[in-house]
Amino acid sequence: MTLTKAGIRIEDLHLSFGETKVLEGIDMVIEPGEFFAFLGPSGSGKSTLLRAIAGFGPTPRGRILIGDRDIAALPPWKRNVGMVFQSYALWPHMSVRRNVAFGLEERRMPAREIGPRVEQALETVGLLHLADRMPAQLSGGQQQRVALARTIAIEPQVLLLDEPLSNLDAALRVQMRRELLALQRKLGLTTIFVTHDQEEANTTSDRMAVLDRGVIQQIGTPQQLYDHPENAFVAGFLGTANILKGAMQGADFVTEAGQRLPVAPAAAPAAAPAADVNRIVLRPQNIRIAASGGDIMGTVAHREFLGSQIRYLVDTPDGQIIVDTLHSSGPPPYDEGAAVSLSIDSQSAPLLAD
Amino acid sequence: MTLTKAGIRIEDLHLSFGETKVLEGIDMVIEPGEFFAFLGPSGSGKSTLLRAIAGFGPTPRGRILIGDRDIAALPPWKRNVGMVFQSYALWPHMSVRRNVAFGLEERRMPAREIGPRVEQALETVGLLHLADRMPAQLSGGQQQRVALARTIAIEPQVLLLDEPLSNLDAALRVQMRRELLALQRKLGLTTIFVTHDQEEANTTSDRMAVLDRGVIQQIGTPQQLYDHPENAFVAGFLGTANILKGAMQGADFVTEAGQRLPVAPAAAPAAAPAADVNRIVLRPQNIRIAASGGDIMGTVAHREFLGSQIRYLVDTPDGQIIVDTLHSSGPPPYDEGAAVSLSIDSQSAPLLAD
Amino acid sequence: MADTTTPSRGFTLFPRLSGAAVAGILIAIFLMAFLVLPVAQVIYVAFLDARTGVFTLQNFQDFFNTTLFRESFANSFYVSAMSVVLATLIALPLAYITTRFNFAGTAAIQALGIIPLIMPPFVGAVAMSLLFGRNGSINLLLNQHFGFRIPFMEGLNGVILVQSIHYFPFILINLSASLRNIDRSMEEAAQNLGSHGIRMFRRIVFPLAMPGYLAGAALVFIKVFDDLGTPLLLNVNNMLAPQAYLRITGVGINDPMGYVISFILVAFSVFSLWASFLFMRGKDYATVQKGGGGLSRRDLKPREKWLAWGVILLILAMVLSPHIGLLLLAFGTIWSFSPLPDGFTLQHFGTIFTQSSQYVWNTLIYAGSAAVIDVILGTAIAYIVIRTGLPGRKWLDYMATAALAVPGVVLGIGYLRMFHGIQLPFGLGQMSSFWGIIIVALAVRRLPYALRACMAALQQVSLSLEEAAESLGASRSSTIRRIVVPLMTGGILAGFVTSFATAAVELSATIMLVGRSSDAPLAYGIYLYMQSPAGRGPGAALGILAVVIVALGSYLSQRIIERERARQAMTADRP
Amino acid sequence: DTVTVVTSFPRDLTDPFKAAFEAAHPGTMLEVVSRNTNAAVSHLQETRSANTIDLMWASAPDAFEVLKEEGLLAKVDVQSEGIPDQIGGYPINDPDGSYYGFAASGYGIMYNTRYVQANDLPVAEEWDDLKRAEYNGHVAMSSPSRSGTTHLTVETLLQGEGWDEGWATWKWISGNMNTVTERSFGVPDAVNSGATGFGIVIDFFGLASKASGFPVELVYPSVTAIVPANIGVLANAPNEEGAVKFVEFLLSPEGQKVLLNPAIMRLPVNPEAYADAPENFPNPFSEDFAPGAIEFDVDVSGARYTLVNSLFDVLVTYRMDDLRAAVSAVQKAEAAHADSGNDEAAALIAEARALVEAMPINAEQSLDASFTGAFTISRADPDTEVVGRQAEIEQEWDRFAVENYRQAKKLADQAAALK
Ligand SMILES: Nc1ncnc2c1ncn2[C@@H]1O[C@H](COP(=O)(O)OP(=O)(O)OP(=O)(O)O)[C@@H](O)[C@H]1O
Ligand SMILES: Nc1ncnc2c1ncn2[C@@H]1O[C@H](COP(=O)(O)OP(=O)(O)OP(=O)(O)O)[C@@H](O)[C@H]1O
Ligand SMILES: [Mg+2]
Ligand SMILES: [Mg+2]
Repeated sequence: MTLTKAGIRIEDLHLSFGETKVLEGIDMVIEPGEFFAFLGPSGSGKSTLLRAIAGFGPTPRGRILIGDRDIAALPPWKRNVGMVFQSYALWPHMSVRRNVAFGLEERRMPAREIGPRVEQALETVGLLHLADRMPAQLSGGQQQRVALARTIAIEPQVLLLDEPLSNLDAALRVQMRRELLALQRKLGLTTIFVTHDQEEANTTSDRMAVLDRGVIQQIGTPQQLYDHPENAFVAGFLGTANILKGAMQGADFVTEAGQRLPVAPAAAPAAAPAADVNRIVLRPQNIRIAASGGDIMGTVAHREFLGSQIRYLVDTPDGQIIVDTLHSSGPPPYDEGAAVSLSIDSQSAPLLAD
Repeated sequence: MTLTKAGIRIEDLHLSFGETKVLEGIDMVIEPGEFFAFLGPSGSGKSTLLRAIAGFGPTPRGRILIGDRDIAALPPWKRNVGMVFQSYALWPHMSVRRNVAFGLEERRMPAREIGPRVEQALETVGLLHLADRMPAQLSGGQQQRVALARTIAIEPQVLLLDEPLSNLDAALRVQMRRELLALQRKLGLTTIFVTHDQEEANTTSDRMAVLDRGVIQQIGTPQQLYDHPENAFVAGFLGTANILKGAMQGADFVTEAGQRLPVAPAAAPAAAPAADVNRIVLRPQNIRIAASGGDIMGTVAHREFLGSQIRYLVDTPDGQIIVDTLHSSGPPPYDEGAAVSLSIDSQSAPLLAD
Repeated sequence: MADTTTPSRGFTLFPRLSGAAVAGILIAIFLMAFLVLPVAQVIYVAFLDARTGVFTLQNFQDFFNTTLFRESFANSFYVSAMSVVLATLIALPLAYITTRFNFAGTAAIQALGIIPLIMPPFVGAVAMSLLFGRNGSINLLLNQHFGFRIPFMEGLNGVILVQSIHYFPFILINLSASLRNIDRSMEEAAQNLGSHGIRMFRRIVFPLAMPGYLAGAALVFIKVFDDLGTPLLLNVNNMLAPQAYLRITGVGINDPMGYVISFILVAFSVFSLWASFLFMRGKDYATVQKGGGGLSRRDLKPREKWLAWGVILLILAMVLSPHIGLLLLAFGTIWSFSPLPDGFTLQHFGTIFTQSSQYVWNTLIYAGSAAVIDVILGTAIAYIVIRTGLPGRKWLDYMATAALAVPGVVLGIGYLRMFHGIQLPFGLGQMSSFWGIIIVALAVRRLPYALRACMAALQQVSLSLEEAAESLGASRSSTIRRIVVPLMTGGILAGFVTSFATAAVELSATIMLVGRSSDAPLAYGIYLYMQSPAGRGPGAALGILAVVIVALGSYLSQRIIERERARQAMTADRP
Repeated sequence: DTVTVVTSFPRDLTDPFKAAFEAAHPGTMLEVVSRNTNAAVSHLQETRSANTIDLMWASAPDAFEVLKEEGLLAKVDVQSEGIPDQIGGYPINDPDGSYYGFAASGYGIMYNTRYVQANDLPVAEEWDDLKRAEYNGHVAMSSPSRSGTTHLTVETLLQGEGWDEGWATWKWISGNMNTVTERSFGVPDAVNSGATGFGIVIDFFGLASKASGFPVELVYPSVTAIVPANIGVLANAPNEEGAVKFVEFLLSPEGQKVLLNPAIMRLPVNPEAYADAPENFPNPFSEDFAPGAIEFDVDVSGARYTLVNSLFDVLVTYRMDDLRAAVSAVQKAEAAHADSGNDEAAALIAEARALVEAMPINAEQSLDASFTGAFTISRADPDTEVVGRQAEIEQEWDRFAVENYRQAKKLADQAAALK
């Protein structure tokens, strides 16, 4: 197998299940060796798009190129794309080891090479000790890891992962994510990753595409998307966001309740004139909460313990604003009902136009 | 159905699959109306324990009481515990609506009451518009929500959820989590929730149990566990933790590299004498990073963008230390390789003894 | 993988065909050559004016104008429908108890459940009438002690009784295979929502096993509709299939109505099949998808255990009674107008022992090879129909299933017409008298059985398991071989067992084709004995031999299914 | 050197002959292929292009007629001595020499002694006895269209009693039947197992059953058909010489003696063979055997062969239930008015009887070539114009039968209801 890095180009892809349109005009270019993520809410078409690349599901309209080759007409097994299924799809009649060896055997790899490769793949997902179990004897997360091992074992040219870590705990997820990244870098695999977890997308992917209802909302690096969302959907989907309505007045953004927030000129979307700007995105961690002395007064409506952070929902004249503060040991400083004052770091807050 | 709140008491529960011991001496009391979480790594026995409560899997040794009734000998359908399966287990031959109506029909509810109840449950999970689809026509996340709706529709005395939100995106997860909590509070359901996501566990559960390899490591409120972990496993599992080795010298903890960290007396585990303390848990967000002026010097080995936070891995004499800082828009201040200085807020850092 | 050139768009003599298309075409050719054409060669006279030989539909008009035929049609339909009902009542409890509970002797019960299919011709009828006939053991005893008789075997109800006892294994086998394929969590979810027992079975388990049930029920329906042996042996003439047979086989008779009826039988069978397709359309019953395994089995409480045994023994006693009769016949001396034979003897077995080893071997070879061909074709057709988009793929299924409606004689005569005079190479002689043609005939006649089982099995395998293999680089053929077929094992074995068991006692087509007595199978031997009064005992003994051989075969297959299932399932589920 | 014979005879018959023949002709093997008569004929018809069989050996004369018509039988020269031309009025050999009779069988009534005893029935000795009401539900026979020998029995009665009376007899007998079997062997099976009391069977079934130990007896009614069982050499026989050898062996005194084997029990066609016969063995050449035997007209029988079969099936076999209902109604009415002297009832009964006995066609029509042609397509004379189609005619008859039986039952019920 020649392991030339191959990019993926998708042009004007449309796909529907009978009457239901699921993908509508997808265009994207994924660079060779890139680690790319599809992010989007449940039912937005992520799995469908991924499956179309792998060659499953209804035949789409449009083009899919891997390298220079239009693969739209190829059967799945000629595409050399490895895929981890959202439903694992382990073969119940084969042991873990035989599940993982399958792809290698199909590639006519000599038996003596298969053994070590399988063990190595199982090692990577931390399941070597369960190699001789049947799938039905594994926990959900273990099954998911076998599905992952099965696919990475074949070191495909393109790796497609459909929520491969959704059933793993944080520590294991972080570890697996690192392993995956290392493997990807080592082999130069072009990888697409479907996830609903933005932290996962942020930490692993070079770039990502945000989908909603079968349409791409924005493509870019995680930080680009976080810092410069092009619309409210992206802003809200990538991390918690307070989106306040208002309008520009000179260099300031004035909220509906009259609060004046100074903003940087770069914050406005490139395409939209200042006059169209009508919303500002405030990230919870960029708002400071204090007993008094801030810009906006409010009362704590609700408090949540998130682990490393404490989240306050504060009722203000501009609506409920979410504020995150770092958690140090001990009881959090403000109780529900406490009067607080918020100071807002709006200098770099993104602005949105419709 | 009489909706008396019912507590759950588990006494010395052992369970094995043939030779494989999966649960070893589980003891716990879950209060009536409590929202309880099982947290633990993949394969730790969470699902197995949950299934044992619901009456599935091999017969365990030990006692399980709901209210005052020992249910260990009852068949599943007499237990009146609702369960959401990790694999959804939707019935492929029934539409979404009929899947949800099933439990109510089994309870011989009059047909005219079933309709509204089903719609309400589907409304709760935001899938009313897909009520007449078949399960095969739904995305993974949508299937998971149907499974949830199916169980909450019957308003069981005890609700068991096996990773019910693992396939949902953050926004939906937060929303579903709130709905679930509201429902739980409204009905006073005793709820057990299996998750590998500690944020989920933190924000929803009243108390939680951390499992590892079939043994309960610690039980307590989320903040108790976060702030006063009883062992390194719990400390590490609940959020990222830097665990530095060392020993107490008077009121200070001295790391192996000689760094002296002042600690509060309450930080040491209640049971262990100060002499046994040998590790300190430093939370990444409680360490401040600056160009200079801190306690510990180091260099940035790696940087990750987490969305609302930026995570630095800093090499120091005491090993690699993870530091989280809040992210505001713009490029992060320290690049990989930069020399930095860390100041540690060790006042409330938990101490561990073996 | 290196030479992945793009397909050239230039001129090609042969269009590029996928493997499935090639297989489809080969199967179509096979069915054409060994089913459609031979049968067409015989029944085309249905469309001819009997005297002038020109094409006409007059015969069909005559058919519909004839009261007797309309009555026969209604009778056949009634008998088929009622047989399905009765067969279901017999098969359901057996399938349910043996697949859902930890039950000692499950494999044995499942194997016993197939025995009714192995009803050797003629002897079975004698045994049945000795037990259930108007002056059979039961009625003699009833009459003696209570002064009344039960007309078990009289009229259409007799046909229904005998047919459902004979064919219920189709439902039992297919339903059991289907039940074993249901993911455990399906049923756990239902129990968790408060459902259990019969209700859960009706609402969750049974619908999920629907592909298997329907496969079996369709087989029973079509088979009973098309069956001529049982009504003829019970001397019921006013049903369609016996009418066709009587009109086709009379010596020197040249009545086109027989062929008209045959044609209508074929058309109606295809129609019924199509109706069952319509019923199944759009229903995705695949539940094996996450790597979870098999239906869970529950232990029975002591009281339930007694109940279950009671039900099972009652059913077994009923369905095995013909074979009990057969056994008495084989060991009995004279049995005439008395509840039991006058005496017992081993002599009949002695008689056959010296002569029958040839028959046994031939039977094993013929029925075994035919069943192997059937499961291969069945799997291939099932795959093509369910998983590919080949145009006209459903017709493979219709064609194969139409074989149910073709009377054995018609096929036999068709083969003689098609293949006689074709000289085979390697000194194998005439094609029509070559023993291989018997295998082909048996395979074609039993293909519907294997096909239905394979279809049901494939319907239950989730597509994502195949997709996973393909994404790992397994080609279609490799996916089929390594993933699809192993996951279908239960269904394939079910198909094998039914095909094998029924082929082992088939007579009507083989009696036309046996060229030498050294090529003859068991059923033929039984036929020979049963032509004379003195042969009744030895005939029954040979019948017993056939039953034992086939039962052993199916017991072994059962064991394999059970072992396979246990291997996949959770280890701790078993005691 | 192998002689291949296709036969419908059971092993019990073929095995002794095979052994005797091979002993008499060392080096010659007899290969026996067993098929029922229908299958054997179809097989020979279909494989005529490359025949592999030397001999056809079976009972039913009609099967040989079919083969002869189609040119499938060879005319060979067979040397035999001491065999008369006729037996019981029926010619033993085909006049054209296409096939030879080698044994004879008579038709008789076979009954199960236990059955008769248990049901307290008298033994029926004549066909007419079987018409009596006491035998209702106790009789079985096979359909003439299924069994050539049964056909001869039916035809014998039609010739002996005349068309209308003959049919009337058959209908009254059939009204007493509990079954009309599809296989001719089904009848002895039913009697042997006690499913039915009386069976109309070819004699060797009864004789062999009795010889095998079953509690059965056979009686010959005074009007009986004596039917030869035949053997014929096939056209293009691969081993014609061997075939002729076997036929000659069969007709030779040694061969004829084999027929007396208790499992075979067929009547030799060579009168001398009876010298060695066991006591009470029926001898068709003796004076007192079947004194009422008629002069059987083979031509009449042949001309309406299929028509008679079809008529029997339509009027009797397929309408068994209707016929039985009508017949038992008449029997009940007659019993009710046995000596009541009620004229009205007598008239109704007579009318009912006439309806049951009515035939859709008369003897003349049964021999009209333009009519019978509808039933015998392959053997029809191309010059005769044929009227109607078989299906059409049968539908007509069916309507006739159903209506008459229904009406007869109604009248009989009315009669029975009268005081
Ligand atoms: N077979 C089908 N028939 C009709 N609609 C379907 C079918 N399969 C999927 N859909 C619909 O297509 C849409 C996209 O589905 P897809 O599985 O791609 O979602 P997804 O983005 O992967 O969601 P998730 O995160 O929940 O897995 C959904 O609204 C789903 O209901
Ligand atoms: N049928 C079985 N036979 C043997 N071992 C089993 C069986 N089922 C589960 N196990 C083992 O039991 C252990 C606990 O499984 P369980 O499903 O409870 O894990 P879990 O905590 O739910 O993990 P996850 O988060 O991955 O779902 C695992 O190590 C698993 O491999
Ligand atoms: Mg998805
Ligand atoms: Mg689990």
